[in-house]
Order: sequence, then C-alpha cells, then structure tokens
Amino acid sequence: MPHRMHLMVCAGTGCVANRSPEVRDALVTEIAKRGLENEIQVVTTGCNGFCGAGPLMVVQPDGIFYQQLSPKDVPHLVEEHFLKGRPVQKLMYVPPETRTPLPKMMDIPFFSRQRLIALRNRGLIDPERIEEYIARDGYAALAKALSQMTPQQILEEVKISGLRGRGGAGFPTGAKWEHVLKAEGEPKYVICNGDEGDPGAFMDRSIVESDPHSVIEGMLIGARAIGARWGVVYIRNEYPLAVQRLMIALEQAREYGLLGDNILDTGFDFDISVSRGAGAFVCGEATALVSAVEGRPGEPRARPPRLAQHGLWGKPTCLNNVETWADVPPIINNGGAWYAQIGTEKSKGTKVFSLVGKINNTGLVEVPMGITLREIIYDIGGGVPGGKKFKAVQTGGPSGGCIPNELIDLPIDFESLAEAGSMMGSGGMVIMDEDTCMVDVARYFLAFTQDESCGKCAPCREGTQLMLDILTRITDGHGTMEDLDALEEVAKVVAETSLCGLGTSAPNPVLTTMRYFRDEYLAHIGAHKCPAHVCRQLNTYRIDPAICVERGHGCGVCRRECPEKAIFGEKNQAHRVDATLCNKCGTCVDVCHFNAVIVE
Amino acid sequence: MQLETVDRIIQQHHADKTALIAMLQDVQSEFTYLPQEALVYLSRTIEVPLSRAYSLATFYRAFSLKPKGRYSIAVCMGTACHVKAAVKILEKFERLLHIKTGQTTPDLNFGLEEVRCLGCCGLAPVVTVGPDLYGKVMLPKVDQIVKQYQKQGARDAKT
Amino acid sequence: MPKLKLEDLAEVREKARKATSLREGAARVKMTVHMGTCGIAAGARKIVEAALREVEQGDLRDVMVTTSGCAGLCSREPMATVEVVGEAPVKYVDLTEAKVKAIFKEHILGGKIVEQYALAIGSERAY
Amino acid sequence: MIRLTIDGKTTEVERGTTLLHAARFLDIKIPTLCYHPLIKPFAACRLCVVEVKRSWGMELVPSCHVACQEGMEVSTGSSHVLAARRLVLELMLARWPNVPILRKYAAELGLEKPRFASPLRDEREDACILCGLCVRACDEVVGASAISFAERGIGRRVATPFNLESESCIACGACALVCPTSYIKFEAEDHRGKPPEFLLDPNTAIYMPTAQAVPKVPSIDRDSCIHFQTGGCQKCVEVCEPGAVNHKMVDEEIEVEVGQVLVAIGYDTFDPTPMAQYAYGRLDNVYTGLEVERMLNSTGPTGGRVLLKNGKPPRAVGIVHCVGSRDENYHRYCSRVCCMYALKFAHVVKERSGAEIYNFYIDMRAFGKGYEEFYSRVLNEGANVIRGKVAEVVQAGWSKQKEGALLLRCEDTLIGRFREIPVDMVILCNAIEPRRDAEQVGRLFGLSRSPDGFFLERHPKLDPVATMTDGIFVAGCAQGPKDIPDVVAQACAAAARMMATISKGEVEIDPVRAEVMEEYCSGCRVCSALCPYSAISYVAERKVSQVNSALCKGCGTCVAACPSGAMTGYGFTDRQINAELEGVLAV
Repeated sequence: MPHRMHLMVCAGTGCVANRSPEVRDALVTEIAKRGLENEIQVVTTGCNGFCGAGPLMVVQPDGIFYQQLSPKDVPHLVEEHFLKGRPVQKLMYVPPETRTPLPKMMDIPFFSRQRLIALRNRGLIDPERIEEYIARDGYAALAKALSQMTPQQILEEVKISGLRGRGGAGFPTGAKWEHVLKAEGEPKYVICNGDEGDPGAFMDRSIVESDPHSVIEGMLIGARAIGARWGVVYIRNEYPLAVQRLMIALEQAREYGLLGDNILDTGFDFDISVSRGAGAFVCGEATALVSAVEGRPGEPRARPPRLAQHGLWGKPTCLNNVETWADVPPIINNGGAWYAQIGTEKSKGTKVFSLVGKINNTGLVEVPMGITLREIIYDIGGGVPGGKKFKAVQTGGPSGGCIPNELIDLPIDFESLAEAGSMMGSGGMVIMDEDTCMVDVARYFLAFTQDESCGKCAPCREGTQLMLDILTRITDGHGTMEDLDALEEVAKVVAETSLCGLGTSAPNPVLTTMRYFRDEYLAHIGAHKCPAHVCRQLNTYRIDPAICVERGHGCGVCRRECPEKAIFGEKNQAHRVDATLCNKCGTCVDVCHFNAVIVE
Repeated sequence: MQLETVDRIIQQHHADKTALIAMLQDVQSEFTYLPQEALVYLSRTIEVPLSRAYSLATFYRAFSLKPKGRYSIAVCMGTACHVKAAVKILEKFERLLHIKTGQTTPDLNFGLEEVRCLGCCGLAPVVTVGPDLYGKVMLPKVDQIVKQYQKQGARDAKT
Repeated sequence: MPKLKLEDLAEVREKARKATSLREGAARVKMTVHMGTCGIAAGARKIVEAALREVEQGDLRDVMVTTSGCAGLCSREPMATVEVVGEAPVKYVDLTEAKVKAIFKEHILGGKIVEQYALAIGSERAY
Repeated sequence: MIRLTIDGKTTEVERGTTLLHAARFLDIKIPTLCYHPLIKPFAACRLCVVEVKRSWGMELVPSCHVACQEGMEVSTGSSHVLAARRLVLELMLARWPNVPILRKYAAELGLEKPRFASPLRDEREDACILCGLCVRACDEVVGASAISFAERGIGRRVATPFNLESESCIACGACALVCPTSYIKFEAEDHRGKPPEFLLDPNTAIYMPTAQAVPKVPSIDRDSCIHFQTGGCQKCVEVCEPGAVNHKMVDEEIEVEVGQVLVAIGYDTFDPTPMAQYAYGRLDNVYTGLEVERMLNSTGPTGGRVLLKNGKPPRAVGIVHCVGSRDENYHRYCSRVCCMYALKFAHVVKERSGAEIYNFYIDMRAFGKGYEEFYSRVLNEGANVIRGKVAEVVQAGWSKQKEGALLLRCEDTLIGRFREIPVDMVILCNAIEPRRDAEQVGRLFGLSRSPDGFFLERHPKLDPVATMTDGIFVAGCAQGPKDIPDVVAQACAAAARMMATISKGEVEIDPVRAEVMEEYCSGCRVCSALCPYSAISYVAERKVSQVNSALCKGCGTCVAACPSGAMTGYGFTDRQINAELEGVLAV
C-alpha cells in the first residue's frame, strides 16, 4: 500500500549540523503517535542545496517547502498540515523582497530558475536506498550502455554532448576518454576525484551525499567506454557523511550485481574502491591525487605523460570529477544531442555552483551554462543582504579570480571566465559586498595556497610565501609602490613557471584584484587606509557616545569582550576605546548590538 | 603502547602496502596521533620504508606526530567563513584556551586547529568539536562551547 | 539479494517507482481527499485508502492522491476533489468505497464526470 | 629522428631526447639544480625553463623534462626565459643568499643581490636548497629509501625518519655525492681514485683489480655494490654503452673436450715467515722479492719510488740471496733466478733511492748470455757484495735516531769475519717452490713429481717437455725453477710438440695395452686406482671398468691386480701365450 504523503527531510551535512536528525526523529515519533505511519513516509534525503535555510523539508506530492525547522515545530506541523491539510505558513520561505511566504518549492526563485542534471535526484530520493535511485531511472543508462551500445558508441555520445570536465580545467570529457581508450597498457583505471578542496565549494560533497549512485553509474559507463576493470573514488575524509553514504551505495550496488563480476549478466566486470584523503588540497591535482591513491605524499609530477597514458600504477587512467561522472548517465539516457542543446557554443550543459558569501540565498545551484552572473546573484541568489552594494564575485576558489561589478552581465562559461582572468574551477562562487576588502581577499587566498603548496617546485614554494609576505605588509599598512611592482612581477613568473595547476593558478586572485581593484591597493599603500575597513591594522575604532548611552545604555559587552581590556566605561555611561591599548582586533564591532562602534 | 591495535589495523587492511594512508588514518583516530613506535612497527610489518611513512605523516594535515587533545576544536577558515570573520572566532578560542592554533592544552583536553572548508558554507562561520558541528558561531557562543566541553571533560574524567 | 539481470532492472524500477511516484509532482489527475476533523470523523481515511488501493491496483502512475483540510461543507463529508489537468476540478461528496471505485473507473480513467456523485465543478484554491 | 630548432639552429635528435640534452648537444648552456643525468627528471627547480612556440603563443617549459617534438621551435635565451629564470633564482637567493651554486648561476644571469628577503632566510653556504637529488638518489637509484622529504610547502625539508639515524641507510654515500651544496656530507673516507693496494679492499664497488690486470676489465665488488644490497641502482648498466655490465654473472664451469693438455701451472713463492731469523712479518721494512717488485712498479702503490714505511727513502738496503733455496731445512735446489733479480734490485734501488746496497750471497750464479756482464756492471756501480749467509735480521738499537733501522748479522766468508751491517730495508730473495696444489694436479693428470715436488718430464735431456703420459706436456716453473727466457723457450717447444700431433691428424699407439673382459669384471675399481696413467675409467651404467687405449701404456699393473681376472693384456691372454708356447715347443 503506497503512502499518501512523503516527507523529504534533508540530511545533508549542512542540515545535519542544524539538527535535522532531531527533526526527523520528532516527525517519526509524532506520526506514530497519531497512527499515521501507514500513510506518511519520512524519507531522509541528501543535500537540497538551499543550505543556508536548514533544516529543510519538502512535503510531497504537494511540493510544500519548509525551512528552519526545529523539533518543537513538529507536533503543530503534523496536526495542521498532515492531518488537517493546512500548510503552516510560518515555516515557509519568505523572500526578502516581498515578505509573502512561498509555500511551494518550485515557486521559490532559488529552485525554479535551476535546471537539474547532475543534481537531478537531490531531495527526491533517500541516498541510502538504491531502489529509490533505480525508480528515478537509475542504472537505466548503464543497462542501455551495456546492452545496446558499443564502447565506441558511448564515447561518441559523450563527445556529441560536448561535456567538459567539471573539476576546473574544462578538458573535453569525450576526448579524455578517447585518449585512455587508445592508450596502450592494461589494466586501465577510472578515478573519481572527490577531493573537493576549494574553500567555498561543496557541490561534490552534496552530490555524493544526496545521490551517490549517480557517480557510481557514471563511473560504470565510463569504465565500459574505456575498457577499465577497476575504479577508485578519492574522497576527502573531512566529508564523513559523504564517505559513509558512498560506502553504503557501493555495498548496495554490489548486492544488486551492479558492481563486481558479470554486471547485469552482460559479462562486464567492474568494481570500485574508496580512497580517503588525508588532508592536502594539492591532491585535487590529478597527478598528485594518483600519487596519494598509491600511498605516497600527494606531490604532483610534471606532465606529459598524461594520466591517460601513465596514470594509476603507471597504467592508462581516466580521471574525472564527481560532478562530471554524475552528468554521464543522463547523457547516455537522453542522448548527447539533448545535453548539447543546453548551454553555450563551447560550454555545454549545466554547471553546479555553490553560492556563498554575502548573499541572501546561500546554497547550491545548477544552472545552464551561459547564464549571466546577474541572474545567478540577483534572481537565484536573491541579491546581497542588508542592502549592501555588490562589489565582486570570486569564482574558482584559490585558483580563480575576482570578477567585478562591471562584468556582472558576463555570460558564464569556461572561456568567458578565463578571459576575465578567473576560472570556472570547481564552481565556488563567493559573493563580496562593499564590506569586503579585495586586498584582504587576495591575501586570504594566497595564505591558502601558500599553506597548501606541496613545496616541490621552487617558484610555488618560495613565490607564494613571498607574495603572501608582500600582501601582509600591504594589509598591515607597510606596503610600498615597489612592493606592488614586485608583487606583480613575482605573480606572473610563478604563474608561468610553476609545476602544477596549484602554482600556476595561485597568483590569479592577486592578478585579478590588481587588475580590477588597483585603487584599493593604492589606498592601502598611499593613504594607509582600508576602504572596506577589513584590514584591521589600518582601522581606528571609537565608540559613538550618544548611541552607546541612548540605545545601549552602556551595556558593557564590548568592555567584557575586548581582549586587550582597552575599553573603559561604567554601566549606563558612554564607553571609550583607549587607542594606545587597542590591538585593532575589531571584536567590539562584532559584539556591539547597537552599532555604536565606529570604524574609521 | 598497544601494538596489538596496530596489528589489528594492519589485518583489517590485509597488510596491503598500498593502503598505507588508510592504515595511518586508522592509527591516528585510534591514538589521536601517530606514535613513533606504531609507525616503525607498521612500516616494518608491511615492508614499506619508514621514510615513506614518516613523509606521509608529516605531509598530510590529518596526521600528527604529537598527541592531540581529547576535544579537537576546528575552526573553519573557508572563504565563506573568512568573509564572516572566522579569524576572530579562532582568536577568541586562543584567548580562552591559552594556546595558539595547532597546539594542545597541557591537560590534553583541547586541541585547536584551523581547517579548510568543511563544505557547510551556508552555516558560516563553522566550528567543529570532534564530530559535533556548530554553525553560525558568534563570539559569545565560543564561551558556551568551551564551557560545555570543559564540563563534559570533567564528567568524563570522573567516570 | 540475487544479482540483477538486465530485465530484472526494469522490474525493480517499476516496483520502486510505485512507492516514490508521489514525489514527482507532475500528475495528470490529482485527487484531493478533504481531511479536516469532520472528514476524518465521516470516514475520509477509508476513502484515502480506497483511492490509494485503486492507484496501486491499476498501476496508475499519473494519478496523485493527496489530502487537504476541511473543504467547508462538513455535512457532505467525506468529500474529494478530482482535478484533471486542463479541466475544471470536480467535487464529489458523500463518498463511499464503492463510489471511489466508480469515480476512478469512469472519471479518472474514462474521462467522464460521474455526475450523480458530484457536488460542483470548480473549486477555490487551497492556499 | 626528430628535427627541431633550438635558438635558430636546426638539429636532429632521437625520439625521446629531452630539450636539455638536445641543447647541451648543441653546446647551449642551460642552468639546472634538480637535474642529474642518472636520476629521473624531477622538473622542480624550474631553472631550466625554455620557451617553446605553441599554437597559442610562447610557453615556458622545463627543458629537463619535456621531450623534443617534430618541428619544435625552442628559444633558450630569450629575454622572457632569462627574466623568468632570474626571478626564480632571486626567489631562491632570497632564502639561501650564500649557497655557491645559486650565486654562480645568479652571476651568470647578471643578478647581484636579491631584492627580497625570505622569512626563512638561511645564511649557511651549505644550506639545503630542496633540489631533492639526494632523496631521489636514495629512493630511485639506491633503493634504500633512507631519507625522504618531510613536511610540505615552505616547511619542506629533507630528513631521515624522526630525524634519527635511519635504519635502512646502507652508507653508500650516494646522497652526498649528488648534493650540489654539500648539505649532506659523507663522513667516511672517500677511496675513489686510490689504488686498491692501499685499502686491502676495492676502492669503489666497480674497480680495476690491478692497474695491469689481464684482461683489463673492471670487476664488481659484491660487498660494496649497491645493487647487491638493495637490488636497485644498476646505473653502471645504464651508462655502459656496449652493455658490458652484467650483475647476474657468476663463476661457471665449462667442460671442453681436448686431446692434449699443457700443464703450466706455475709456482708459488716461498713464504719466509718460518725463517724467524729474517724477521719477515715481524719487523717493518723487511720485504720479499715480489713485494719489492710491486713497489718498483710505476703503477704500484708508491708510483715506483722506493720508500720505507715511514715514507722516507732508505739510506741502506740489504738484499739476502737464497732465502729458502739451497737450504737443507727448506729447499735443497737452487731457485736459479734469485741472483739475477737480486742484482736487478741492487741496480734499480740504488738508481731510484741512492741507497747503499749490500748483497749477501752464497754463490753468485750469473750464467748465460749477458748476465755476467750485468753482474760486473752492478759491481761497478758500487753495490757491495758479501759472500756469506745472513745469520739474522734484528732491530738496530733503541735510540730515537735509530728507531726503525735494521741490523744484518752475517759472516763474511771471504775475509772470514763476522759482520753487522745497519740497513733501513731488507729484501729477501725467497725461493721458487712448487704450487701448493701441484700434488692434486699431478694426480689429476697422472704426472710424476721429482723429490723437490716439481713435475717430472719424460726425459731430462731428450724429452724435457713431454711427460710419461702421452698428450700431457709440461712447461715453465711447474717443471722446475727457471727464468723467463727459459720458460718461453720451453713453452714454445711444448706447443710445437702438440701442434705436430694435431697436424698429423692421427696418433699411433702401442699395441701393447690392457683390455677388460666385461663379462668377468665385477666393477670393483681396484684397477683404476692403481693405473699410473689414469687410463682406466669406470662406466657407471654397465658397472664395469674401461681402458682408454690411447692412454694405456701396457704396463700390466692392472692385469696383475685384477682380483677377478677380467683384466688382460691385449693380444697377451693366457690362451694366446699358451698357444704361442705350444707353437714354439712343437718345433
């Protein structure tokens, strides 16, 4: 007997962190209490993408979307909606502009403007039940590939689709597969790169958590096309939930005979093992990843030879990222031409972006290539919160660059982003508003790459350190014009001479910010001021006595929190900052509820 | 030092040389660090050069050659968290625990680290304590977190 | 679990799809059983069960059975609204399990409104 | 072959050649830090970057790693390349300002001082510049993996595990050898280039046994060769173009079937240690003739100079003849060559060191062509000859000045006085004696030996090269002490004898020989043990003895000894002899 209602409770990392398991347990208890367990099914799904608003739940079949649930909302919700059929408005999403709640998931622009291919099953299936994946045409592409297509035909279909690697560089997937197919050497391997290290990007985590079978199926099809027998999923150990779900999915696939010997009775053999990362960003680089899988330090090696010729254990290896593999089954199911009609001339299909930073709707979005930044930021992302001015968007993580407001109508594809000095990367999009200092952003990313550099090649090891030094000097207010020139010179040479992608792209954040926001650099150097008031050493803090007394009644939070005890004042009286003691940490600004602390 | 534990881990991985990193991960989570004795024993048993094990142990961030705190506090320094002033959260922890990032309190109760993106950017700034994750951490919440685990630590010590 | 063969895969899919088709959202026909306190008291739960049984037996993948609150006409409960895409919704009243069977046969599958059970054509929006 | 253009010069190289090699072939200099010809390219220092023309523009690539491609256009010295190299070098100099190799390359690129200072600035001249050669040499080449990189990024360093002495280190010193900055030092003495005589061991793992070794090929010392310790390395195989190095080679026994054998096993020299009065092995600077011969050799340990143990030339040298020869206690025979080589030493040592020479002889035997003349010449050169046997060699006194000096005590029979002669060095002209294994060899070939132990020729005058066994010849000191011209003459004679037999193509044998009647033979092998010519062998399959009729001389020993009467003389069976007797008696 089917259930009349399915409650799709999100159990992605973000929602779990927001206590979604408690909400789910409360729902199950409450439903059992009311004797509805035969009518209503509670399903835990993977990440929904709208992580900023968790815990989330979608009620099917109506498609009612609830957000920010807590266990104490549950009795009321069950009573009102599930029993009496009255959706509960106060738990719905309220767009900041209109202030009227939007009950249906598809009414929310965040969801309605998206086109889901890689994320096709998110929120719709329980990732720990293979049957639900199969119900959504899961493994149909595999069956088609195994029974009706030759490896060559699979390859052709992928080529026609125009799919390009979603990991960052955008190498055509079909061409990559063909290299491996033609390469000499046995056995061949397929690898799934799940070492998503870019700060601010989490689509791979989301895909593995919410739909692990899509990745497995993609790898199976790829393996069939190139003639591989073994596959490896390399996944960050920082994603425990993803690792766990992947393990479950692999086990279920094996039980169903979708992995192992003689898959679907077609004589095709393939199996996948999991290799957990041990914490090194550079392992996202293909050759370093292979090195890590082989049990060595994740150091990249010079190419050529490419992995297609000399990969895992020296054998031809096809390495694609999680999102790319997840894109494969729909392409085989619907045909390459179907996929190729989405997107732009050179960049086909859809791309998942993680929208974070100073934006209203934080989360994962999958959109067709060629969509403009403006559409993503304003229509889907809901714009910058707090009425602040949009300044720039950082794409591509530490390898990418900052794209300024002037280029907001830039249609997004691999080429246009590269032209703007940035890159697609794995799809991180960090939105920055007027309160973001671009020099600080550059310094932040450089600190990241400097810390993550493996240290093998001299330019990356020494160059990132030196650039970081210079940027730190500038943000501390000790920079000179010579520093600026040296920074640019070093950045260019590091980009040109480094051994791997980490080094060659490490200067991108510096170069793009220098290109688009040179005035901010000049302000730091010439006027010793940080226009966004982020670089603390350049700020001075004072407390507006009027606001402090009138609104805050001298509450004293700043005095208590000040680490240097540099704030003085009695209760109900105006507080003041002693500039000689102040270490400019800015804690007072953050803790003051009344915006009485003025940064200058 | 329980070399039997290391033995058990080796057997779980069928003494497969290529699973060295996975074994180190298990040793690390068993002991909260990689004891020298364990590394020497491991490399000898599965016949990989000790120098390889040592270089892995120092290359990867997940490994430590020194004991870590019972409660490992990790402050996310991803982009989203950075933009939302995670560094102040970190500094507050440093002040409260009287240690620097990367160190462990003398009573081995707390370790403080910064981590790269945990992939929960929607909840920035994010802090994890062991397996527990805290999102949208504001400065006053830092006090609460530390107090909570100090209490828990005292309770655990009694039992 | 026996290993799947090519033809088994389709079977598993069909079986699993029945259990999850509810989530697809897109249905040709939507039957809303009104389940306010009055409806439940009048036996709406039996109606829902009957409707779901019909769906299951007939393997109707394009029919969605859902529930809502009180339709306001408590005296005529149990009630249900049947909406065929592109057509005006029809409200049926005083339902029994036998009537549900007939409605499925004639209206939902046959496309002909069962006028003797119908209250009215057209409906207010639920929210 | 691949054609490409480097700096405007077109060249042809083999497929797989790196740009660096191609450029070096054209005498174009490219600086490298992490490159070593015997280690796989690492492409990490990025100093060897060159510019390659691509469809999208000029690209910088590391020349040590990128292989030449058809039609490639490469520029190794454009301003773009030089600027990149200079900056990379500047970055490194900012951290290691005093490392000589960095300074040298910097000077070549016109870089005076780095503009930057790294926070990890290391002023040492022998700082580690992280080129990784040592790590790779230890891992890839040696296969010991005793050192590795530790940490990462800017904190990267070369280390042994836990910074302790590495257990897997085999102390081969390869890491120190490849280190461009001497950050790694090898504390043991480097023996390369020193003669093996000094070391009592090979100087390197692959070495020439002696400077005049025959055949003159190096051999591998298994104890020092890295390959035999770790299974790795084999770099000698890589660099040996003719492919002559083979680590798998072992001693092997080869069986050759021959018709004749020349036994020329040479001799041993008499070990004078038992003659305690001469103090050989007990006092310094007492040598045997062969040892002095080695010292006089220009490729020897002293380069041909005559030196004492303390490195100074001797002031006086005593040469003692007849050590072990003409001596009732050791060998009664005269070794024949000692007098002449003693005179040669007298001549050469005097010439090279100017030392006073004393020869102690019993009888001066300078017979033959030119020898007596040489004796006169040595006398004219001022060598002292004293007729008399040396009684003993002792340490001369205990005073500081005389430390190390020796005293020779003897009776000068010509003047009838006892003399003590102070010298710095004593040369013992020790006897020639049969080889230690002469007895076994003799038994193997059925050769007789004279009472002194040398092989016995068939006839001392009429057949001095043949032996009692047909087809076995002797020559050289195996037959008796003799000098080189005599050895050569005898060897030639033996060779000629053998050639004569070969050229004839067939061998006449005596009809008188033994024969086995197999039906009676019990296989007891009494005969084969007794046969003086080794003519009887045992056929294991049939369990009978068999006579080699070419070797058998028909002596009849076996016939007499055979317990079962199976052995008979061919043509001389009892029946035949009886028949013969009957025939004679019938007349």
